[in-house]
Amino acid sequence: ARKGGCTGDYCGTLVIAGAGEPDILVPPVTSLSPSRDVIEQLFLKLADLGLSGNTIGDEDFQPLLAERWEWDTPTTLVFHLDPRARWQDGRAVTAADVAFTYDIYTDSLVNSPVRPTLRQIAAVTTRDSLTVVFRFRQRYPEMFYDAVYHMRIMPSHLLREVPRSQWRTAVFGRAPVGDGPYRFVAWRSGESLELAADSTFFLGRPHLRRLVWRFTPDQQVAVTQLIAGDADAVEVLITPDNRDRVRADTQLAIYPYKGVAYGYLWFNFAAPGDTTQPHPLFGDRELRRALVMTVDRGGLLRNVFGDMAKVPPGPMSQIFSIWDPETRELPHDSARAARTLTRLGWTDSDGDGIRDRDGHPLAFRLLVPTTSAPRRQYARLLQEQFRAMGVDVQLDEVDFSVFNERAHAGRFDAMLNTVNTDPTPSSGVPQSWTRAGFGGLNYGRYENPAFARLVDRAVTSVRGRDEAKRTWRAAIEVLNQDAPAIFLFATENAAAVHRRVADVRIRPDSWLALVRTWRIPADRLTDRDRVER
Amino acid sequence: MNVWNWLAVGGAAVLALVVVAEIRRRTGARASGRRFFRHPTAAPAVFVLAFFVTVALAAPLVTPYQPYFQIDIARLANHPPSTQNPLGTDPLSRDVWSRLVYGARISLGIGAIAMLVAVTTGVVVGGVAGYFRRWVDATLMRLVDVGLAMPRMFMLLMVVALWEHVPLAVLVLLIGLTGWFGTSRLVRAEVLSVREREFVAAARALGAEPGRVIFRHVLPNAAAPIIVSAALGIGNVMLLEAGLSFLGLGVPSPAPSWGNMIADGFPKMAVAPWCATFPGLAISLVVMALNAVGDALRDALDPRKETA
Amino acid sequence: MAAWLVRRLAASIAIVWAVVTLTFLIVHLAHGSPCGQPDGLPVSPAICADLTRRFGLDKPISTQYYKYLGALLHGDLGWSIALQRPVAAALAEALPNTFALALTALILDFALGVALGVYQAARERRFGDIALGNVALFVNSMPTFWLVLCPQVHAFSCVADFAWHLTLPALTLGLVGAAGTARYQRAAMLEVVRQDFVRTARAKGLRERRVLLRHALRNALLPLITLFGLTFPFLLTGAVLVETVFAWPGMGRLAVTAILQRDYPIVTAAALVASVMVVLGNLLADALYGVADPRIRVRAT
Amino acid sequence: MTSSAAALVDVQGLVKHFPGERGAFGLGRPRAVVRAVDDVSFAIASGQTLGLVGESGCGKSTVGRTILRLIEPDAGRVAIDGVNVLTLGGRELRALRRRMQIVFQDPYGSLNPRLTVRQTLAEPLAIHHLAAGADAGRRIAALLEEVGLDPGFAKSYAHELSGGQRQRVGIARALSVEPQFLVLDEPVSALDVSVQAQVLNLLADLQQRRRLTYLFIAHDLAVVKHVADHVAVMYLGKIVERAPGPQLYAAPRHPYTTSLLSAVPVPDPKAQRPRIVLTGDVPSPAQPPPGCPFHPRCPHPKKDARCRTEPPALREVAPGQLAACHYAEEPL
Amino acid sequence: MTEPLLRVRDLKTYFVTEHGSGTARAVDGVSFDLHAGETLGLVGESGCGKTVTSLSVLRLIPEPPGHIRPGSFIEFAGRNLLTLAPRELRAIRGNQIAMIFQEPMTSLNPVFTVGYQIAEAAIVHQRLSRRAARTRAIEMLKLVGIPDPAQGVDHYPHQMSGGMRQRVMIAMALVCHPKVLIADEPTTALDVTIQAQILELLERLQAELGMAIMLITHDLGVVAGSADRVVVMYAGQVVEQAPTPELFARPLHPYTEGLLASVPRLDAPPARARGRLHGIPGQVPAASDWPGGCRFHPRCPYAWDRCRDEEPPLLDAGAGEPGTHTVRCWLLTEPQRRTARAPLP
Ligand SMILES: Nc1ncnc2c1ncn2[C@@H]1O[C@H](COP(=O)(O)OP(=O)(O)OP(=O)(O)O)[C@@H](O)[C@H]1O
Ligand SMILES: Nc1ncnc2c1ncn2[C@@H]1O[C@H](COP(=O)(O)OP(=O)(O)OP(=O)(O)O)[C@@H](O)[C@H]1O
Ligand SMILES: [Mg+2]
Ligand SMILES: [Mg+2]
Repeated sequence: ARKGGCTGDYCGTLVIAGAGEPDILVPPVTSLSPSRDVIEQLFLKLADLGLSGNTIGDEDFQPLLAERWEWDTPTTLVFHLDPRARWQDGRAVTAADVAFTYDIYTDSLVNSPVRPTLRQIAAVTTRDSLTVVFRFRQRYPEMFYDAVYHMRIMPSHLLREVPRSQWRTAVFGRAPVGDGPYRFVAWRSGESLELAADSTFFLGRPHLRRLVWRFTPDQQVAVTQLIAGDADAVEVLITPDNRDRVRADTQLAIYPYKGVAYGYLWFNFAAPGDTTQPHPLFGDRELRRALVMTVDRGGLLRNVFGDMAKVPPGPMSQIFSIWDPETRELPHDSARAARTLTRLGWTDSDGDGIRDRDGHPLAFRLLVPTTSAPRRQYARLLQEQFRAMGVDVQLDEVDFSVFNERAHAGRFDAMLNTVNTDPTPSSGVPQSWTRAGFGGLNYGRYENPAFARLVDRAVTSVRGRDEAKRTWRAAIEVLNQDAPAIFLFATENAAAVHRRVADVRIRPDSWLALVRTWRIPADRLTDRDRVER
Repeated sequence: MNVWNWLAVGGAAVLALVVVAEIRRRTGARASGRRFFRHPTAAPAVFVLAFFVTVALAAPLVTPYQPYFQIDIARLANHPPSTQNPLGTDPLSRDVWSRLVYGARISLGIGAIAMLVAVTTGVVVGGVAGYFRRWVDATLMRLVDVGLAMPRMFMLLMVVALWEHVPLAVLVLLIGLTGWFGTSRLVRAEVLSVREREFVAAARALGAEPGRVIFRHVLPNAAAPIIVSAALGIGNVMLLEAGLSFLGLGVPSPAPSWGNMIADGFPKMAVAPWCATFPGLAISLVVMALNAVGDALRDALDPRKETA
Repeated sequence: MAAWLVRRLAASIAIVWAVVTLTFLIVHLAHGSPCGQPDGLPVSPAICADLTRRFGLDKPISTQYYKYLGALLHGDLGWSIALQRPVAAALAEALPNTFALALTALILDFALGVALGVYQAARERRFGDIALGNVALFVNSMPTFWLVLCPQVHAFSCVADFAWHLTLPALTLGLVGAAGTARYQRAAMLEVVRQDFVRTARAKGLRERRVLLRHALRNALLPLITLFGLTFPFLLTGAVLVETVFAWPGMGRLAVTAILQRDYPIVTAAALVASVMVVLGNLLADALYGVADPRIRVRAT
Repeated sequence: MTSSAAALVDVQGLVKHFPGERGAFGLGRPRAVVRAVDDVSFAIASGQTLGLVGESGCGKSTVGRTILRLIEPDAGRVAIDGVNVLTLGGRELRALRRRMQIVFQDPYGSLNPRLTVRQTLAEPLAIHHLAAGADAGRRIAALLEEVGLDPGFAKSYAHELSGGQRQRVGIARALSVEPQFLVLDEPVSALDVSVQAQVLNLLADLQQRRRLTYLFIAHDLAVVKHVADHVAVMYLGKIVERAPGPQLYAAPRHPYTTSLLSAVPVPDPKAQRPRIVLTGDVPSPAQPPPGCPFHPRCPHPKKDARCRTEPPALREVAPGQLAACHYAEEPL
Repeated sequence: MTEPLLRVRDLKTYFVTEHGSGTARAVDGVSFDLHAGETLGLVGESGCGKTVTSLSVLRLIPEPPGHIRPGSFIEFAGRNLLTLAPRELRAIRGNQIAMIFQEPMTSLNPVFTVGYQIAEAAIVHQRLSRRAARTRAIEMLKLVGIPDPAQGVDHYPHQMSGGMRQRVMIAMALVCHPKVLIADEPTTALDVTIQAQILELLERLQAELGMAIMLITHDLGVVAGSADRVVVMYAGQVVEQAPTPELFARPLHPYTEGLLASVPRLDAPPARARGRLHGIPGQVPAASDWPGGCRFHPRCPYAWDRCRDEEPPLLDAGAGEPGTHTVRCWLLTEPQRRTARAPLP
């Protein structure tokens, strides 16, 4: 790098290191978080969540594409688009784009992952080129959230011709044209992806001139690159080891924020690969409960995460407002677990250390993605804890894509899953733990009508936050007694960012949501910042 | 680690020393034996191998824990070496020394068995091709060409990754079956040259049948490069297994192999370097020893080296 | 000469064809569904059927095979499921990276290896020889990815540019290679140095340097050509571990990722590239032999 | 001495052509056919020695080996005591091998380095079920004694022996099956003169004691003169002259024989012999010259166009003496 | 007598074998002179130290394992070669003293043209240009009788036959017109007819160029035909040394005698032709353990106690000038013992 180059307030370059690479930069068809991070800078929502994280009502939401909105009726929401908004090819963003976007998101051929969350919206129509009207089927607490949070507006003039079944392979997805603060520059597979600030962005020119994602094999390497100075930011440190390494480096600052992820061992209620049959082991509620009680979740958590996570009292991340440590769960009680197993007929009759019944050993395979170090560690710890209980667990450690494919196809006995949640449980929990998620995200095919009823009530008909919380807690306690999973951890996040970056603000649900306001003061620029392209 | 374990380790070291001395004494009478130990690192190399084989065989005596036993996951994870855990504990609070010793069984076992498979196949194919020549030779060697045209690692990865749940035995077999191409070339060349030597003609002139000619005259004299390549091959297999494990496709957890120990310890390198360092050193040491033994064998089995 | 070349090429093509067929079989015998998406999202049955049709997976394997070969003959390597782009494009991106890495490593490997080997041979059994020999043995005995740990631990502070990122993996590959090459070269040198013509050269009153570097080395390089022919393709496709550890976006990593992700078109294409490289390496070695060894050169013409 | 009834060994029209090998990887162009042995005939009476001489590469060893069927000939007939060796099946051939044996030139290459002398000698006994156990031990000791080696050598490996000792072991191995006929393929060429003398003496003694028949292959005419009753001279795969020893040495008829004899250095500084120095090298048997194969180097003053075009037949030019030269009647 | 060109005195070249079997005293006190223009034959059986002697002269002994013992002395044109600086030694090698070897097949470098290899010495010693060197190489090839030298100069060794290669070796050795040519068994690997060609060539070249030749061979016939004087070696020592006619007429050392009697002779009278040869019993001992006393005594038909106990010096046989015929044998002091045994006919 030579001296000179870029100087001033709009020069910074932020290199973000992290494991994982986007699949495709088309908002409706991707749910990978690396994709979402990039997409966030390219495509705008109508409005976005505020720093409070409140999803109920519309008071805490910030305008983005829509400069303002009003309620015509309790179920009719009218957005007025910002006339300054432009696609990066120069076209104006119009109401038609919004209607088109809704159409795409709800198309069954496109099959967007967020389609279920839009089911309460009856229609989206345009009133004029800058006015859009959302009509809801019913009134409920998070209706505004549903209207704005899930959809990123797409350029209809560029995408209308793409057949709906081919959105997942659209060429656009590797060279997108957006309307956000950054525009796409380059994507080198397996290596890096680069965005450049759109200096004419209508909500204000971003201070950081370039955003570069550097893809690393895992989080460990990402932190190493950060410490080596090859990168400026890492989204999450995950383990105390990483945190301590970062802490030791005076160039780096740590920004803690609430985690959106929780992880659990998921029992498959159906036979692997055959959803019509119950699972030979996990169809048995008593057995599942015994397995849950076998595991010392606190010990495991301390081993893997130290103090950087908590044991969740159910399927929830720390960002949820319903997080309640008082929720009733099955205890860690290996003696009781052993008694239960014995009572169920599972005893070690042949002395090989593994319990068996009718000549079948008590054994199952655990599906783990190789890409996640914490989950691999959990898998090994669990393996040993189960072995001590006389349960033989073999690990299927597979690549992430294979993990997902098998999970979706139900080809597993048990799997170690992690979920990145929305800011609210309202759509995520039903999709993962009720019949609504069958064939969808409910890979384990758990269902319990009592639980489903409670959840439905919590989502649609409660009044006020307290009642919501109470209802949710009741629902989760029902779930916990059924032991469909072993809830292992809910993360606590800490991002690490180079100290020359100022004004770092992180919104827990999406850490780079506010990156356009981050800046590197002119006097702290390094060669990397100054370099001309 | 208790007193008895320490004593057992010492015993193993002494035994290894005795083995070296004994081998030296027994082979000292022969010129090849003297040539072998003339190699500067031959004796230490034999010692290293003997030591690892001994502790591996006597694993329960020299180790305080079972290899998969998690001592205390909350408090004893990632502990640096101490008298209790001479090589420290790993992230799962397992004793690295115990795993290393039990891992020796697996790693050395894989190396030896896979090599045996490879060498056997290679000798048979190469011997057949070299002895029968003509179309048999041509066909087999084309096959070998194809085998050599595919990087071994790549081939293994493909099979192991695409067919799920590959049991250890099959993995070993696969490693062996992808490793004989070079050997068969070597054997063939050697057989072709040995069968032209006059003592082979003499044996045939005496009325020896083909079997006797091959097994008594041709193969024993073609053995030197085969033995050498086998010694080197064991090391290669161990490195290969380590590589596979590193990519998550080697010996499955919780069984310890040096390869998967490194792979598991690798991400913890910054905070718990002992987890990957010791198995890494063990591999390096053993492979180095095998290489040294291979080199020394090369000298020992090559009578031309006598005048050197 | 022309006839020889034609025969060689025919044999080479046959080998490549065999490798591709083998890979195709292995891959298709283990074939899963293409409907799994990298993000694991449910794929609607309509799309799944569409994909199946597009990849021809509903046809019998023989039909698929002929189709694949046919496409291959037209230079069409297929479409990567995981990368969502033409396989050729992915290869075109990875190959230059790999070439850069392999070439750097190769130069390092042979320059250093040959120099060390010659030096060791010249000082046979003296301190320099034995010390270097043991160092080489040690480096050669390390798992490559293990060697990598050192730079990983001691974070290097540096500018993030291509040249620098090339340095570490190339250094690793080159060093490990050089350690092996040096041992090889030393043995070859010692073999040659004992030969009569070296004595002849000395008897002529040549300087030792000229004897070693001109008379002996020229001959000792011949066996190294074989090694070169073997190393060249290995560096291109076999540097799987190093590329993975250093996250170097080359062929090796592409292949491994594809294997792990069950991205069959890339896997088959990578096998194709690998075998082509091996065959090319052999051809190259033979050609070099011809250049370097007059005994072969004259026979071939 | 063409195929006489008394002959133990009778070779008729022996031909062996080696196909040219292909080059690297079996893909190169096949090289020209080597006519290693091209219509060779001779017979050896029981108890006699035929010396076969010629320059390197002229096909002497190939003759010896095809007779024993260590190499399969392309054409011809080889009879041992009337039995055609070339038509025998595997089992019969192995049985016949008790009657004919071979001793090789290279004392280093002809013994299996992995076997002790005892094992080497025990093998033929085992193959032909001649002796086992203590009996074999006694026979081995006797054999060693017979070839002039201390029975203590039985424990030694080949590399522990000197060249002469190895050659003796090779001879003992050949003798172990009590053959009638020995092919001696340059048995002394690799030995020092003093040792050579010992081995030659040994061979002579054995021949007398056991009434052996020898085909003695050599390139040293002096040695052959010393051991052979009859001598055949080969040039490029063909016999160019054949005669009883004394006759051949006294009056060679073929110019090649004459030049060969004159080229042999004699350890006597006073000997004033006319030395004929041939020009040029031995041509390759892969591209033999047309006509008389010797014509390019022939020093005969009458050499003419006929020599270049018409191959001379091997014919009787004096009683008992055959030569293949158009001008054999006018020797140099 | 004139001053010798090359004077070797008490040359001892030992090899230290690495595995404890001791020191091989390959050459153990060899002395001889080589005069300008003469041909000196050096004969002896395999392993008696002929090659090591010749290599020692040019200090081409591989070190380790070999070394020339202090006290040895090799004088060439008034200078001791053994104490010369490497640089000065190189100026002599290939320039003043040249050497050809036994194996023409392996003594030429396969990867260079013969022309280059011939010219190289001239390039190094006489600083010839490439062109001039090539012209010189062609001249040399013509000199040694290679047909079509202008073409042959660009050939590689493998394109030539054994005889041609040996000619190339000779051309290479003679390119700088050395004063001494050491020929170590130059014809052993060749057929007799080719051997005759090469010997003839050497004779002719010696007549033309006038160099001294040290002809090493195990073939007494070759020596008889080519050498002016003969040195017979046994077990690392000179055992007899005499002008050629004298040696063959009056061999005094029992070893020389035995050698002569071992050779089957083409000129033997027919009566003797198929009789027994009189070989020397036993075999040459290993260089690492020569017998004490006279080294030949275990194989000697005349040996008595003194031979076992006392090593004989080189004794003058008293023919012509002193030093003309010397023999290392006690028989010279007690000639009656020879007739008493009369082992040879
Ligand atoms: N196995 C073989 N394949 C091809 N050619 C061969 C083979 N064996 C011998 N030849 C060729 O046949 C010819 C005669 O060889 P042979 O060994 O019989 O000669 P020779 O007279 O015994 O020579 P020498 O004195 O060198 O032993 C030579 O040109 C040789 O190259
Ligand atoms: N490099 C060496 N290392 C050890 N010993 C050697 C070496 N070179 C020669 N010798 C020993 O020196 C002795 C003399 O060898 P030399 O080569 O001079 O014999 P030679 O008379 O030339 O025999 P030949 O006729 O076989 O060439 C031999 O006994 C040999 O063992
Ligand atoms: Mg022969
Ligand atoms: Mg010699």
